[in-house]
Order: sequence, then structure tokens, then C-alpha cells
Amino acid sequence: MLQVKVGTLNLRNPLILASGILDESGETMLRIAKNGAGGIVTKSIGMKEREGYENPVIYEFPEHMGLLNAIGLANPGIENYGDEIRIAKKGGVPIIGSIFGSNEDEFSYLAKKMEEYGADAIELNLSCPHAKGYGMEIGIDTELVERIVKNVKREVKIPVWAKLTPNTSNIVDIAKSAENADALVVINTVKGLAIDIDARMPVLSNIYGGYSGRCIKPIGVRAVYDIRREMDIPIVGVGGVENYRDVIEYMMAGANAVEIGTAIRYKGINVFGEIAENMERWMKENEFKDVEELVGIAQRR
Amino acid sequence: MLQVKVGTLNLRNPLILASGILDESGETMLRIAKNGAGGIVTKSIGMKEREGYENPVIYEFPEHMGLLNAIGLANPGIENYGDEIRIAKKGGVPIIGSIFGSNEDEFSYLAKKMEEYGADAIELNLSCPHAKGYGMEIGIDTELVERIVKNVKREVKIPVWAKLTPNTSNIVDIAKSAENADALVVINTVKGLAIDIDARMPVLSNIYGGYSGRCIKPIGVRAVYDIRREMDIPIVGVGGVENYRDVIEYMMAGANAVEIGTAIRYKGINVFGEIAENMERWMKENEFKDVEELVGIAQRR
Amino acid sequence: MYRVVEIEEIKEEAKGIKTFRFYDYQNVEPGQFYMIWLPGVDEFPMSVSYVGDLKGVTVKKIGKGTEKMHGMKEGDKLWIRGPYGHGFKVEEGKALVVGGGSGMATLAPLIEKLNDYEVIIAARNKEELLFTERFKDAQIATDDGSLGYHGFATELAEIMLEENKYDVIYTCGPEPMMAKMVEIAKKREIKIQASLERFMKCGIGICDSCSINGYRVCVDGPVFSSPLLFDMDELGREKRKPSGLKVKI
Amino acid sequence: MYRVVEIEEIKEEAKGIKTFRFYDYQNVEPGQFYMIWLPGVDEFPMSVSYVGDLKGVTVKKIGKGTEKMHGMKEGDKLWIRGPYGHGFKVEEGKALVVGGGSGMATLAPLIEKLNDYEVIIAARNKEELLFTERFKDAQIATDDGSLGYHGFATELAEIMLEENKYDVIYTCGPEPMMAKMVEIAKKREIKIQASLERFMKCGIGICDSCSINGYRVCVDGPVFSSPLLFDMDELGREKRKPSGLKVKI
Ligand SMILES: Cc1cc2nc3c(=O)[nH]c(=O)nc-3n(C[C@H](O)[C@H](O)[C@H](O)COP(=O)(O)OP(=O)(O)OC[C@H]3O[C@@H](n4cnc5c(N)ncnc54)[C@H](O)[C@@H]3O)c2cc1C
Ligand SMILES: Cc1cc2nc3c(=O)[nH]c(=O)nc-3n(C[C@H](O)[C@H](O)[C@H](O)COP(=O)(O)OP(=O)(O)OC[C@H]3O[C@@H](n4cnc5c(N)ncnc54)[C@H](O)[C@@H]3O)c2cc1C
Ligand SMILES: Cc1cc2nc3c(=O)[nH]c(=O)nc-3n(C[C@H](O)[C@H](O)[C@H](O)COP(=O)(O)O)c2cc1C
Ligand SMILES: Cc1cc2nc3c(=O)[nH]c(=O)nc-3n(C[C@H](O)[C@H](O)[C@H](O)COP(=O)(O)O)c2cc1C
Ligand code: FES
Ligand code: FES
Repeated sequence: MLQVKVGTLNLRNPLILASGILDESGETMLRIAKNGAGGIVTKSIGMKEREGYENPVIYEFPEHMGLLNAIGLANPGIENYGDEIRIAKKGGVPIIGSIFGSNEDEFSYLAKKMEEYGADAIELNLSCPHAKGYGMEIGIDTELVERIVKNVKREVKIPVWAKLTPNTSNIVDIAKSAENADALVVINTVKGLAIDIDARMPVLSNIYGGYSGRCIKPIGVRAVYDIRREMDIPIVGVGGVENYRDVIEYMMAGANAVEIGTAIRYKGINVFGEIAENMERWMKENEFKDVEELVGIAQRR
Repeated sequence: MLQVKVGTLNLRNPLILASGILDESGETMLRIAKNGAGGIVTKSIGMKEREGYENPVIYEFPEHMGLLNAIGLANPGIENYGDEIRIAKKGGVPIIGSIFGSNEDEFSYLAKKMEEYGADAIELNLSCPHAKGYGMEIGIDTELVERIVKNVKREVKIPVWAKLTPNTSNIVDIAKSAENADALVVINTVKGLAIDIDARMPVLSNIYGGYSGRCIKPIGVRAVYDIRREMDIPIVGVGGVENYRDVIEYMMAGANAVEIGTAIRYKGINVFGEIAENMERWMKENEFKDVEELVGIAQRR
Repeated sequence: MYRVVEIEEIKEEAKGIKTFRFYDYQNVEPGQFYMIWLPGVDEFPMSVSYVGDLKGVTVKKIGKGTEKMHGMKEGDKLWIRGPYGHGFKVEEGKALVVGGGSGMATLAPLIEKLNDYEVIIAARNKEELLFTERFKDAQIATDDGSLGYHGFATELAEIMLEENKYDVIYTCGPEPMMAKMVEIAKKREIKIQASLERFMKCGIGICDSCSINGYRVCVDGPVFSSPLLFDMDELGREKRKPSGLKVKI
Repeated sequence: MYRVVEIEEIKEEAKGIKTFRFYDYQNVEPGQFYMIWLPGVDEFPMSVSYVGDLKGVTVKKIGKGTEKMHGMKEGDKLWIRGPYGHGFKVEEGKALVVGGGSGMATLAPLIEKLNDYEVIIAARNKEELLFTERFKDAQIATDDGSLGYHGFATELAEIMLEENKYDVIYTCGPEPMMAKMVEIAKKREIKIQASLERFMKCGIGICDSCSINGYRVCVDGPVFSSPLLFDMDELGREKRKPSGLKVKI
């Protein structure tokens, strides 16, 4: 009852591991797949090895509110990533290769490599809020987004997802510029900053970070609702999903599936299996047979 | 030790009541002034009486995370607001008249009226996220912002503050377009949405609302830090201030004062006096004599 | 966050007045209220009329929300938040309880906590009297004289206050009635508590829509006490529309 | 959120190794660690070496963060978060504890909880031996023979395992040493627990930087037990750089 389709990609449940959380190494991804995730997005991989920023790269807000991170797109480089994908694929769930580049050629190259390695889909990171020249700096330029999506679509046969930033006044315009994608993934983290008043300085070495977790859910749900209102494209909702009610909220807003990241901090890697179980219970109680019936039913016009 | 100046406006402490929270009626404002606030911003007042949206207009997130509101700029209309200002002024602290209009002429008219009524400063609401044709719809148009600020500045002698929206990819551009203002107020609420999965619909009658409270603090602090990095203008920080540490964080990021709204839900109207007391204690412990020493000390370049 | 509760029982109490019972685990004091949301229709405040495990609200049909509620059946759902506000404080000594119209809904759970008291139940006519069964020994007053004392509750109250010594008055009902009771209490130097009503948006003390003389009915009230009540010059005279505009009552 | 603690006491324990004591109200198990932030410098993980109210970390100077820390004085401040991770589980029976270099820091509070045990303290030379005062009856091994057994800890351990029956081995130290101890334990069919180290960024189980064979050292560890340890083929062989790139050890 939990199977969903995101475009042509079939998932056993709508609960996907979000990019950047426990998806650097193939064996960790494999373990998460075995723990119930419906799909797995890899860490965002770029052209070259990158160490990322110096510690501290993560700050935890009190009372499970959420996290601020500026990992800084640390990654081993695309050329070194083949083995990880191959190991992850043993989990039997779709592996979506996340990539980041600074122009359309880099994105195309990265996508082809991912396809070669066996990735089942590509996620374009057009939205990381804290890396100069990447992510969100690209993702708010609607023309560039359009070009990147078109180019990548031309290069690979597997589905291409575009992950968008919420740090904009009109996410729907950006969504429309990415309409050639097979799915939109919303949202990436919200640009934020935290200062330690005893240290009298920002906590992250990079100063700025991306805000994730429980607190950004209203922003993510709004973005999904906004886009679903105007577009028929498959949407993957991300941001603050912690429990089955959050998944249902995103789906009612218009998401076909969700990604889960920060919740792992608080619920552990069993969060996928637990949510799946609770969703089934709720669906039975509320007489839904197929989870896809939920998609967009809270839309009011 | 807590006295601050926001431009030419003197405040006994940097703790200002935010617009829209307990500032519709003169007598409530008077009561808040007596309870320790350093200044008071009125509810945003427009050209005509407006009922606002139908209930529900407020949704409360669990565990004190924050609120979603779409009051809908309910207000009695500028012509009916003189008495409220006059009563509020008996509190002996500056009253900042918040106004919203749909073009520069309306803003100018409203500002003149507020000045006539005795307001000590004007706050231009360029940032309400949920009212068609007002607020944020205006506040992301840098040319319009510039024109409104210039026009209002020409019309009144009292200081003019511009309140900005965080729902944008570059708040610094908007800040610069408002550089003729005497101070910038950042941030207004973040556009958000919440769905009740049992009711299968958005909770607010207006669907969308503005997200406020504890959870938006990292977004507000980031905006203040961003602007202070590039501009010398007085800044009033708003968003999620609940305790003395939050005030100090905003000031270290670059704010000259803060506004407090949602915290009243959780801390009551004594929040101003309590914070002031705790700030003094902290300053003594940390050997600060004047709260203005804190402004911007967390800036790293 | 709303809690969803199921209606267990509905009872027609008087003309246009129904009680709805539902389970809610929250502890509620007499005088406190819930905000009730009927999705797609309206959200509005309702005092509790039963405070045990099986809570109750007693609703007078006056507009679109309450009309919709009157059309509901057992098993239907209500979305509630609260309880909110400050309820009645039980004072020592003998009490006079004066309830007009649906105001009796608010007073009922208080009366059940009192030991030494007399109750006046008043309404325009016999059909609109509320809870005369629940409080069989109550004094009755109707404007049209169709049952009990012929005249206003306040008039009957003055008679009773003349004849007996009371230590405290509790009242809820139409605002002119409450304003008059406050005036009487002030004159006679008796303590009084009154449960006020104003248009509510947030219910949690931040929007200012329910304020009277700078006090929020939703958080500082809805039950206010003397001497504060004696100083509220807006009571019975002025209120605010949903826009915030002050109007005469 | 960091907690700011003040350094109460600093003690030079061995060459390039200092212990820093501070009060922290949190309950800590032997084997758990703190993330310590030195603002403007670095943040890194440190096991607890004292678990009472007056906590301690014992720090070997190896890079810019630890060097800065070695320059600190009593009264200076540390920013800490944690404690994080899973510590040692005390097993029934007789234990052999094998600590190499600064690995003794991690084992020390465990040893103080054990009843029936023998300890090997090993280091390259006499100057680098840690906590020989704290555990006076420990066996000593040095690579250069400057004190005690002349040779590796693992060699001394093999001799002792030959002579006595132990029910469990606890170890912490350089990874090749731990890998060898795991091999020995596997061969001899003895339970083993080892506290591993990997490069840590988040410390809270979300960034994957510290993972070994799919297990997070920060949350699933840092103390791992047999039989899981027997199956970790990356142990002693491969680790990841901060970029995530796998490299040989
Ligand atoms: C603290 C408090 C306790 C109350 N307890 C009871 C009770 O126990 N029993 C009872 O029958 N009634 C009670 N009321 C009044 C009740 O809230 C209104 O009758 C109800 O809101 C009408 O809703 P409606 O949608 O049917 O009316 P509408 O058609 O929306 O409006 C009709 C009139 O109802 C009143 N009203 C509407 N919405 C509100 C609102 N949000 N807040 C306050 N008044 C409103 C206004 O006077 C309005 O003019 C209480 C009100 C308050 C403030
Ligand atoms: C769970 C755990 C417990 C530890 N307990 C102790 C202890 O009790 N005593 C002790 O002396 N050391 C301990 N360490 C090692 C300690 O964290 C490093 O020595 C320290 O981080 C070095 O910091 P630096 O800034 O001086 O080094 P840098 O100059 O930054 O780097 C030098 C080397 O230190 C190591 N290192 C640096 N940063 C980290 C990091 N964030 N995570 C892991 N390793 C890092 C790497 O090997 C690096 O090559 C522990 C490590 C882990 C993972
Ligand atoms: C530590 C961390 C690292 C992240 N790294 C990436 C990344 O490399 N690429 C990416 O597209 N998103 C990255 N994200 C964003 C998440 O994929 C996700 O969009 C965001 O965290 C919101 O979801 P959540 O609230 O469930 O965590 C990262 C988030 C966190 C917390
Ligand atoms: C109920 C409510 C009503 C508000 N109304 C206004 C308004 O009329 N004008 C305005 O500029 N801001 C309005 N705001 C925004 C606040 O002034 C403030 O910018 C925001 O709530 C963030 O601060 P906080 O987290 O301290 O509440 C409103 C906020 C709330 C919660
Ligand atoms: S209803 Fe909002 S303050 Fe009372
Ligand atoms: S340090 Fe991030 S997962 Fe362990």
C-alpha cells in the first residue's frame, strides 16, 4: 500500500534518504536500505575531491529544533565514487546520485558518470546554501537552471530530479524553469546563522550554514503546496520530516514522496521502517488503500 | 547601561514590541510600556478599515516552536487610529507607527497621519507575507522600495524605519534599496503553511501564513549579519527573540535593538522587564558597561 | 496543534441551545474555554459547561459556525485547542450566581463546585432558560414573565441582595446585564467575578483583538474580578470589531 | 548548543600528553566522548578520562587544535557538546585491558569500574607511557624497551593470554595494535571491545564521515564489540579522509 512512483521510478515506499546524510559511503547506504528506506540519494558529488570546511561544520539547536550545517560539499570526487554506488546498489532500492557543478558542462559530465556507475536517477543539487559558486548561487538563476536541466536530460537516460532552494521570493518561477526535469525536490536547507554569545562569534567555521530539521517543515510544505498548485510534475518533499504525520502532510500538500535527513539524528536509522509502519496503520484507520491517493488532497483553490 | 540609540531615536532599552502583537489598542500598548518595553511598534495600519481573514488566523506549532499567522492586516483604518496613539504615548516610551499601503502615495499619506497623531517614528511594513498587493509583494521590488522610502522621508520629519522580508534570495539588495531609511527592521515572518492531516486541509483560512517565533531566529540573525556586513545603517533585529541570550545574539550580529512578538505567547507581557534584568546581569558578569558595545562584535571578515 | 475529539452525546438544552459532550484528557477549570475549529467553516471560543473527563460545551446558535455545529451528530469530529484563559476563583462565604441566557453554560461547572450559594437563571422567556433541570433550586427570572420573576435578572438580584448577605457575586450573560451587576456590586461593596466575551482571533494573548481596557479576555480573563472590573470603563459600553475598530455596544 | 566549562586543573601526564579537568553535570560512561570546540581554532572529539563530577580529558598534542589546548591555563574556557556515543559494556569475568599510547585515556575510567582484570600500558618509550601512576599494578611494554617488556603490547598480550584465562579483552590505541588484538581475540575465541577512532565532523551520526564498514564511530561506536569487530574488514586497513575518500591506513 506504500508503493509510489516518482515519474517512472518505482519506490517500495515514499521514504527516501536525503542527500548529505549518511550517504557518503556505500556500506552506510546499504545499511540504510536494509533498514527500510524506499530509496537513497547520495551525498552531492562534484568534479574533484573536496575536504569541505573546517570544524565546526554542524551546530545543533536546543530541543530538537534542528541543525545548522556547512559541511561545504566535502566529497571524494566523481572519479572515486563508482565503488560506493556499486556497494549501495546491493540494497535493492533505487540509488539517486546527487551531483553539484558550477556550470552545465560539469553537471552533464557528472550525470553521465553517475549513470555509468549504475545510479537509478540523478538529483541536481541546485540549492546548497553555503558554497561559493555552487548550489543556491546557481539555483536562483532561472536561465541557468533551465540550461542545466535540459543539458543533463539530453545526456542521460535515467530520470533527472532538480533540487531547489527555498531561499528565494518565488520558488514557483524556479520550479518552472526546471520543468524539463522528471521531478522536483523541494526544499534544500534554509540559509541561517547562529552566534555563540560566549565565544562572541558565529559557531560554524564557514559563518553561514543550512538550516534543517523540524523547524523548516512549514517552509518546505509551503514550497510543495505552491508548486503543486501550478504544476503537475512529480514532487519530492524535503525538510523536517520526522514522523508519519509529517510525510502525510507533505503528500497532502502535493508531494509524491519525501526525503528524510535530520530526523536520523533524533530517531536513528530505523526512522524509515518506523514511519512506514505508522503510515500503514494510519491509512487503514482512515480507509486509504493506496498512499498515492493522498497526493495533493489538501489543495484548495 | 541598556540605553540605545536607533539612529536619532533614544530608547531606555533595546527591547521593542513588534508590530501586530498586542498593539491594536492604545490601552494595551500603554500596559506593555509600563511592563518594561523600550519602545512600541503599532499594528500595521492602512488606508481603510479591514476585518482581516476569517478564523483560524493563527496556528500554533507544537512545543513552543512558533506560530503561523494570517491575520490579514486587520486594522481600524488610519482615520480611526489617532486616539490609540495618544493613549499609547502616555507610557513614556517611543511609539513607532507601522503602516502598510499599496503604493508610495498611500505610504506617504499614512506616514503623515501617524506623525500628526504623535508617533515618534514610522515603520514601513514592506514585508507582510500573506496579503495580496501589500507587504512582501511590494517589499521584493527594489525600485518600489526605494521610491516608497524616499517619498515618505520627504513627507515626515520623524525617523522612518523600513521592515524587510526574509522571503528573498538576497536581502542585502533590498536593504540597499532602502538605504535612505533611518533604520532597517529585519525580519518579518517567513512564508509558511501547515496542513491538518485529519482535516485534510491547510489550517489557516488564508492557506498561507507568516511563520514567527523561536524557529525563525537563525534566519533573522543571518539577515542582520548579512546586512551589517555591508551597511552601517541602524538595524532592528526581529524574529524569535525569547530571552536575553537571543537579544545579545542579534546585537552581536549587528542589531542596534530588537523587536519581540511571539515570545509574549510563552513568556507573557513581563518578557521585556525580565530580559532587561537578565541582560544587565550578563553584562556585569562579562564586563560590558554599555549595551551598544555589543553591536556587531561577532562580525568576522 | 489541534486535538480531534469525537462528539459522544448531544443534548438540546433550550431553544437554540445544545450541549455537546466529548472526551478530552486536559484538566479544565470552570470559566476556561476551548477554541473550536470546524474545518472549512469557522473557529470560535466556547466555555466549558462540563469539566469532568467527559467535557461539554453548550452552544447557542447565532451564526454560521454555531449553526453548522447544531447540525452535527454524535460521532462527528471537533477540532479543539485549549483550554485557555483564567477561570473562576472560588471565594469563601455565600455566593450569588447570576446567569443570563447562554451565560449559564459558563457558570454551570462553577456552581457545581460551590457549597453555599443561590442561583438566578434568567432569559428572555421560558423557552430560553438554560439548565433549570441541572439546578432545580435556582431562582428563575424571565423578561416576559413566562416563568418565575417577571423582569430582568439584575432586578431579581437586587431584591435578593437586599434580603440576604452575600460575600461574592459570580455572573455571566449579556454584557449590559454584567455591567449592571458590576455596578450593583460596586455600590454594595461586594466582591464580583464576571466572565466576559470579546471577539477572539488567537485565543492565546497575542493579537489584541479581545482586549478590553488593555486586558486580554483570552489570557487575562475571561473571568475578571473586582476591583479591576470596577475600573473597566469599556464594560457594557464599547467593544472592538474584528478590524479593531472601537464601537459602542 | 555548547556548554562552556572552565578548566579547573591541568596535569602533565607524559611527554606531550596533558589532562584537563572541568565540571560538567552530564552523566558520562567510560568510552564516551565530548566534542570540544576552541572558538576560532578547531573542534575535535576527546574521550573522557575521568567520569566523576570533575570530568577529565587527556589530550595528546598532535596538531593545531591539541597544541592550542596544551597552551591553555587553569580558568580558561572550553566549549563542549556531548557526551556522545556508546561506551564500554562491563562484561562478567576476568578482563585483559590493552592500552597503547593515548588510548589509555579512554580505558582509564573503564578500568576503575572493573574488579578482576590485568592492564597492559604500552607506548613507544618510557616517556610516553600514560597513567602508570594511576594504575600502579599495570604491566608495562615499550617498543624500545626503556621500561618493562621490550616489544609491542600485542606481543605481551599474547604471552599473558597464553598463561592466563581471560573472559574479555578491552583495547584502545593505535589502529594496527587494535586490529591485531581483534585478530588475536578471534583466533582465541575471546570476547573483545575496542574503542575506534575516525575523523569526525558532526559527532551525532548524520554526516557519515566517521563510518567504518557502514557503522558510525560517533553513534554506533566508538566502542564496538565482537563479533561485529571480527567482520570489520576496514579495521586497520582503510579509513576515510575528511573528503570521504577511502585511503589505506
Ligand atoms: C470566552 C468566550 C466564551 C464563550 N462561551 C460561549 C458558550 O459557552 N456558549 C455559547 O453559545 N457561546 C459562547 N461564546 C460566544 C461564541 O463564541 C459565539 O457565539 C460564536 O463565536 C459564534 O460563532 P458563529 O460562527 O456562529 O457566528 P458568526 O456568524 O461568525 O458571528 C456572529 C456573532 O458571533 C460572535 N462571534 C463570532 N466569532 C467570534 C469569535 N471568534 N469570538 C467571539 N465572538 C465571536 C460575534 O458577536 C459575531 O457578531 C463565548 C465567547 C467567548 C469570547
Ligand atoms: C572517539 C574519539 C576519541 C578520541 N579521544 C582522544 C583522547 O582521549 N585523547 C587524545 O589525545 N586524542 C583523542 N582522539 C583523537 C583526537 O580527536 C585528535 O587527536 C584531535 O582531533 C587532533 O586535533 P588537532 O586539531 O590537534 O589536529 P589537526 O591538526 O586538525 O589534525 C591532525 C590529525 O588529528 C586527527 N584529527 C583531527 N581532527 C579530527 C577530528 N575531528 N576527528 C578525529 N580525528 C581528528 C586526524 O588524524 C588528523 O590527521 C579521539 C578521537 C576520536 C574519534
Ligand atoms: C549535514 C547535512 C548535509 C547535507 N548535505 C547536502 C548535500 O550534499 N546535498 C544536498 O542536496 N543537500 C544536502 N543537505 C540537505 C538535505 O538533503 C535536506 O534537503 C535538508 O536537510 C532538509 O531535510 P531535513 O530537514 O530532513 O534534514 C544536507 C543536510 C544536512 C543536515
Ligand atoms: C499575530 C502576528 C501579527 C503580526 N502582524 C504584523 C503586522 O501587522 N505588521 C508587521 O510588520 N509585522 C507583523 N507581524 C510580524 C512581527 O512583527 C514579527 O516581525 C515576527 O512575528 C517575528 O518576530 P517574533 O518571532 O518575535 O514574533 C505579526 C506577527 C504575528 C505573530
Ligand atoms: S484573542 Fe488574541 S489576544 Fe485575545
Ligand atoms: S561524525 Fe558525523 S556521522 Fe559520525
